[in-house]
Amino acid sequence: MQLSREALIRAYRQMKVIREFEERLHIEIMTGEIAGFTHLYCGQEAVAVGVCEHLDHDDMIVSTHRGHGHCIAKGCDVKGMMKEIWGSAEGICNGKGGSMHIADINVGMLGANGIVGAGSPIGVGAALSAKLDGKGKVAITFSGDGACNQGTTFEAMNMAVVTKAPCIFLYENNKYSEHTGVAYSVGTQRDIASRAEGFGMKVWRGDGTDFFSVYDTMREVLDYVRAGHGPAAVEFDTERFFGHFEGDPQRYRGKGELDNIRENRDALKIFRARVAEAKLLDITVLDGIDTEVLALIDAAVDEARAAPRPTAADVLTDVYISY
Amino acid sequence: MQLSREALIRAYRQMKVIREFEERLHIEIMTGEIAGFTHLYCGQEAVAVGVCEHLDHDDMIVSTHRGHGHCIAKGCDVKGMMKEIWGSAEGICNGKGGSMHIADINVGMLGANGIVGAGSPIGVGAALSAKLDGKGKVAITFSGDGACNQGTTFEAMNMAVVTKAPCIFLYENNKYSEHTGVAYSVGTQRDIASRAEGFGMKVWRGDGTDFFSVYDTMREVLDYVRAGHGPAAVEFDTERFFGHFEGDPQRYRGKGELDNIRENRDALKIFRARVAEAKLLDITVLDGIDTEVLALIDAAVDEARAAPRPTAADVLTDVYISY
Amino acid sequence: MAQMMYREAVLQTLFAEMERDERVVVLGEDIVGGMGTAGGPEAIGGIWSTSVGLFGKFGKDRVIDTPISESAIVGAAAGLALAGKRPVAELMFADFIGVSLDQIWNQIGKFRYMFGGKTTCPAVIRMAYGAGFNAAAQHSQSVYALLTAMPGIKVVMPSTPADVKGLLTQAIRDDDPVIFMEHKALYGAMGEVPDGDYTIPFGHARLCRAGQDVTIVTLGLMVGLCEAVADKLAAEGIGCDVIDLRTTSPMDEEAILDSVEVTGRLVVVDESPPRCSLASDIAGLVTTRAFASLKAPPGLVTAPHTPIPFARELESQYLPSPGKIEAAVRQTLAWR
Amino acid sequence: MAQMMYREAVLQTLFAEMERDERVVVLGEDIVGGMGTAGGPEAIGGIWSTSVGLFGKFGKDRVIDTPISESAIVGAAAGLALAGKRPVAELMFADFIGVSLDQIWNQIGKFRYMFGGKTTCPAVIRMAYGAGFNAAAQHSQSVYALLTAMPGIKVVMPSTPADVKGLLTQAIRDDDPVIFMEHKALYGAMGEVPDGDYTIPFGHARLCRAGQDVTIVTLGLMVGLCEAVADKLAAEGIGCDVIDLRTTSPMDEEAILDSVEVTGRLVVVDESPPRCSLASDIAGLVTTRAFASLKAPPGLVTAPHTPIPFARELESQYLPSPGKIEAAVRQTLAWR
Ligand SMILES: Cc1ncc(C[n+]2csc(CCOP(=O)(O)OP(=O)(O)O)c2C)c(N)n1
Ligand SMILES: Cc1ncc(C[n+]2csc(CCOP(=O)(O)OP(=O)(O)O)c2C)c(N)n1
Ligand SMILES: [Mg+2]
Ligand SMILES: [Mg+2]
Repeated sequence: MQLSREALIRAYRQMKVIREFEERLHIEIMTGEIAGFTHLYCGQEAVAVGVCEHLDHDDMIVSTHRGHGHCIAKGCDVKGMMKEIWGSAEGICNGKGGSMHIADINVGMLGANGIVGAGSPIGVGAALSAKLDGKGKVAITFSGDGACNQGTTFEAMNMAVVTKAPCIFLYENNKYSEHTGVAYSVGTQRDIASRAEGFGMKVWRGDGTDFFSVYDTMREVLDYVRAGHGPAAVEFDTERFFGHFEGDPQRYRGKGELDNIRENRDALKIFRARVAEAKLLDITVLDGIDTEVLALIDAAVDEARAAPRPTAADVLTDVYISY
Repeated sequence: MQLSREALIRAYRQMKVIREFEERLHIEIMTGEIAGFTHLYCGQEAVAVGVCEHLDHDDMIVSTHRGHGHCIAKGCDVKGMMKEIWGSAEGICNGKGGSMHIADINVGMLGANGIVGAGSPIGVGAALSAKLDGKGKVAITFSGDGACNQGTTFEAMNMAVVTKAPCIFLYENNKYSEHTGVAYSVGTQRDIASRAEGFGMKVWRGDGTDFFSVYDTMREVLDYVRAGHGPAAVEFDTERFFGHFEGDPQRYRGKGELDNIRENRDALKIFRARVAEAKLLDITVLDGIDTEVLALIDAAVDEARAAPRPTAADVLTDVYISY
Repeated sequence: MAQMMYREAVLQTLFAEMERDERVVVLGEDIVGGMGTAGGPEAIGGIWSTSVGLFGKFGKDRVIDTPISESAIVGAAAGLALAGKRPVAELMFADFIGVSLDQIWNQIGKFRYMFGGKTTCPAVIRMAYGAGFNAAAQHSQSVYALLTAMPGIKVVMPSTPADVKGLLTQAIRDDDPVIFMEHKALYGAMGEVPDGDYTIPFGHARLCRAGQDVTIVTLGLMVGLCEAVADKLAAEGIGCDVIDLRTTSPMDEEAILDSVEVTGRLVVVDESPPRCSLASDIAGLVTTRAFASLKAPPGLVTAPHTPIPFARELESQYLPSPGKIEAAVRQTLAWR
Repeated sequence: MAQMMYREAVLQTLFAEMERDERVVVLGEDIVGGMGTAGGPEAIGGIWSTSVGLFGKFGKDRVIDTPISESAIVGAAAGLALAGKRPVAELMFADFIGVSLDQIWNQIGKFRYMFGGKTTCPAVIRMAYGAGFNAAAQHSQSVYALLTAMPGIKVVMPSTPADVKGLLTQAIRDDDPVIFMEHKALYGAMGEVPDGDYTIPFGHARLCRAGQDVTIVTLGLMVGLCEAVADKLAAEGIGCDVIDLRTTSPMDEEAILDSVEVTGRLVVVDESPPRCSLASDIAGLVTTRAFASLKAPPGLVTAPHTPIPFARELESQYLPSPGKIEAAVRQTLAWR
């Protein structure tokens, strides 16, 4: 916990932006105004932020269908994202991608992805590029406890080990893939890291609801990978606050499960408690950030709602660079 | 080594048939008479036979591009196979499949396969069928040290664990995938079994040039899987006597490597030595089998050469059952 | 006759066939739903609600919930089929043929031929396809042209609940591998479904509207759009044959050719992009086999050669619409 | 001008582009060959000998030998390209798009569009395709129709060593994803290759033979067969335009349409099965866009709707042959 005051504020702010972005989307989606499939990242904020606070724009990440948190943490424009989800022509992907396809190569965010498991090999490629550049940069691929069963994920791990790619396989174990529990779908029971270890990588584990656990773990992982030891894997135990997609009635949850995780496994509450306990920040500073963030999200929604819509001609552009 | 005299003779005979089938093909292919890509199994005979001697026609196997040995060991008709490789209309697949696509469902041989790694999921399906039937039958998928890097193989292992399918993932580690060494391509270095273990399976290892090692190991593996414990994996250390495909100059081999394995890692020599040492059989019995087998292979080649060729009309049949 | 939704027809047919034939096994992601959770099995029953209740009735060895491993799902179906079972595998979205194509194309579709006609592989692969939900480029595709191009698999595309029942029953009983494509936007469509057991043979198109002036060939979700256009034009005295292909492989070539021989004019309405598409396939068929009858260039109404965009305005522009279909019909009629 | 083999043109172009641009990286199975063996790296240099010597010259970070993991190979190419490199990945056989399709189709081909035109993905995927070696159903396919159907990827099919150089150079420098298809049976073909640096733009067909009577559209290995037929017919006074498409996506529609406007007769020669094929695509194009010019039904010479058989007699029957091409031309000419 050697974080500066600024770093602490930044981290909290990023988590709060993700949280409010999503809480707001959850409400807006119910009105029917937003189209498509939206998967909310709420509950996992500590992971995205605890990871990305270590990175700069030359480090690359590859994300998933549940990508808003990764995008925000890596520095994608929040208003551009909101506009994208609204399908505006001013969205970060001009309204062509939507929630599942947000990307911004300039900040090292190589794309959310609708195909579960597709990101891992892409991360290996990005890592091979970093290796070739020789500047100690890394690529991090985020995967869920469901995605870790896709063949591409396994191939990518072996390929990274063989090519000594500076790739970090980051597993966010939120215990569910859609409506199925990890205890069923991952043969090694709840343990994804041990399987990654079976591929010959060094692995780490951490608490994915605690920013400090993630941040400290990632420092070690990154030191190791940046030093040229090849790939590594890390698994964070985390929680998904909402359904798999918006509209999911979540009948697979246990009684009181959601209340419990909202109460005891809330990354923001935990951050506040730890900061208060260790007297790192005056808690009113965080309250101030909360107000700011809410205003940002309000503005983002207002702007998204008012932003220009794409036109018919836009369908035909952006397939190729040269036609 | 509680094998009866008959069982010993049978095992030796099967290995010898595979050996001579292949040694003969190696010669015939050089004449240009045989079309297509042929991958010879020579050197690995102890594996196919040590496995299949435990099985009956209701146990199923799924094979690879290097499938002749598995086919013969599982009971495919040797003459039909030779005719197939010759491309005759009387071949086991009517000349449509060739070396890489030999199958005979009636004997539980679910197909050689030209796509590396494709067999593993098929084996899981066959195993699920066996599980549903509830008669203690199993499915065995053969894979190489190269195939174990294909995503399908990994998916299949996890799926088998999750569904408790009576599937055995059998890895024949002949140390090469085409022209690449296993030390390079498998991230866990020469060890495939440990990776299978990472998927949550019990694993075994054995010497794939020694019939008795394979046979004894497989007894344990099969007892375990037939008892309903779910899948298992086994890795055999073995040797490939010929090139990857016929025509391969094998420049990747070390000096004296081939002579050494022919001398010290020959399944037939090892079998003879062990049988003689333990006085299990009079060695002249084996000599007699050798003569018989050579005659069988001669006859198979003669018949294949003389067998009727397919005709143009045959191209269009056998796509569907009902058109 | 019962009124039911398209999705209910899927579920009831699976149920009936599983009862009738114990070799029928279903597998796929979340088709039970709730496995390994506090809520327990059957919390869901498939994200399309097409397998609700099967697990409770037929048990875990015949209703197999799988990890997210599409190659292994299709491959397991292949193995089950080779071993004598009648698997019905579900790909949650047709777009996931991308991660499982080898098992469909190089395995299931080729066993029979490669093995000299000595084996069958009666696997059914169900998949939800099509656009209309703003699910963007990776969850909206209509992959039937790609699959139709592949020898050895039959491709079935029901457009009504009644056809779902007849065609899915046939698919499960068929001894050949079948891709069964269900349009996402049709799952909620209601229709009359005949009682009792029936099958619809493959390769027999359905004439939805009859007319003398133009032949409209279409399938899946597009059928309804074409019917609407035909009805509108009928009021003006323009008669359209609307042919619902029902299956694209085998395809009812005779129905198309017979109609064009009468009308001399062809419009194909196809939800996929234009290149090497079903639309061009049919245009090619008609031009080579009914050239003398053809009075005007065929009108091909397809999606453009682009991925599927997200925003509502873009997706609706991307898809064939009644307006575009009508325009194509009028243009064909206006020729010369 | 130098005489060289098709495979040498591949190798020399890779070499030249790797020297010119340090962002060019090649990867694939056994492209170094001998990794992890006593013989050591470069024992092989790719099973098609198209990468011999690259490893020694450019080192392991730019010449990456991979495990048998095609999805990861193509995916790694995707990641390299997004990160600013110019990857050239090799699929040993085109048939292996089965195990890697998602990365080609749903990833590489869609990034630019899905991301609103704000990124490029300049990945080249080379693959050896085609029949002629009795390699049977899983190692002989001509998958260009499937890939042409997919928006977002360009599909290139060189038929001569000179075109290999010009088109592969263009592919590597192109900012869009490119599938580069090399016919196995052409690797040993000799031809003149111009010296120095040149590119051939995509979407520009090559007129190999000129004539007034029939338009023959073809590509890849089939070009030579069509030229031979055209030469034979020329001796009889029958003139054929033989158009080598060079690229199927983008396709030079104008070259085809212009020719058919003159000849009024079309034959397409295509090594793939017939359904949703390039042959039907072109027939559809011509019928919709040059209907008035067309004097006879197009002749489509394709493989049948079957997997590719093994035996010599079967494979040679399966493939288009000069005899079948000639017959198609004569039939088109005889019409009416
Ligand atoms: C290849 C593929 N298969 C299935 C799906 C459907 N799907 C989308 S998300 C998801 C669950 C993913 O679970 P996990 O990896 O744990 O991520 P989480 O949703 O928990 O973030 C599934 C099955 C998909 N999009 N892609
Ligand atoms: C999907 C796929 N990738 C690549 C190949 C080409 N290929 C055929 S065999 C082979 C090597 C396989 O090695 P291994 O699994 O060790 O089997 P072995 O040849 O040693 O029996 C390769 C790369 C293929 N047939 N299929
Ligand atoms: Mg999850
Ligand atoms: Mg091997």
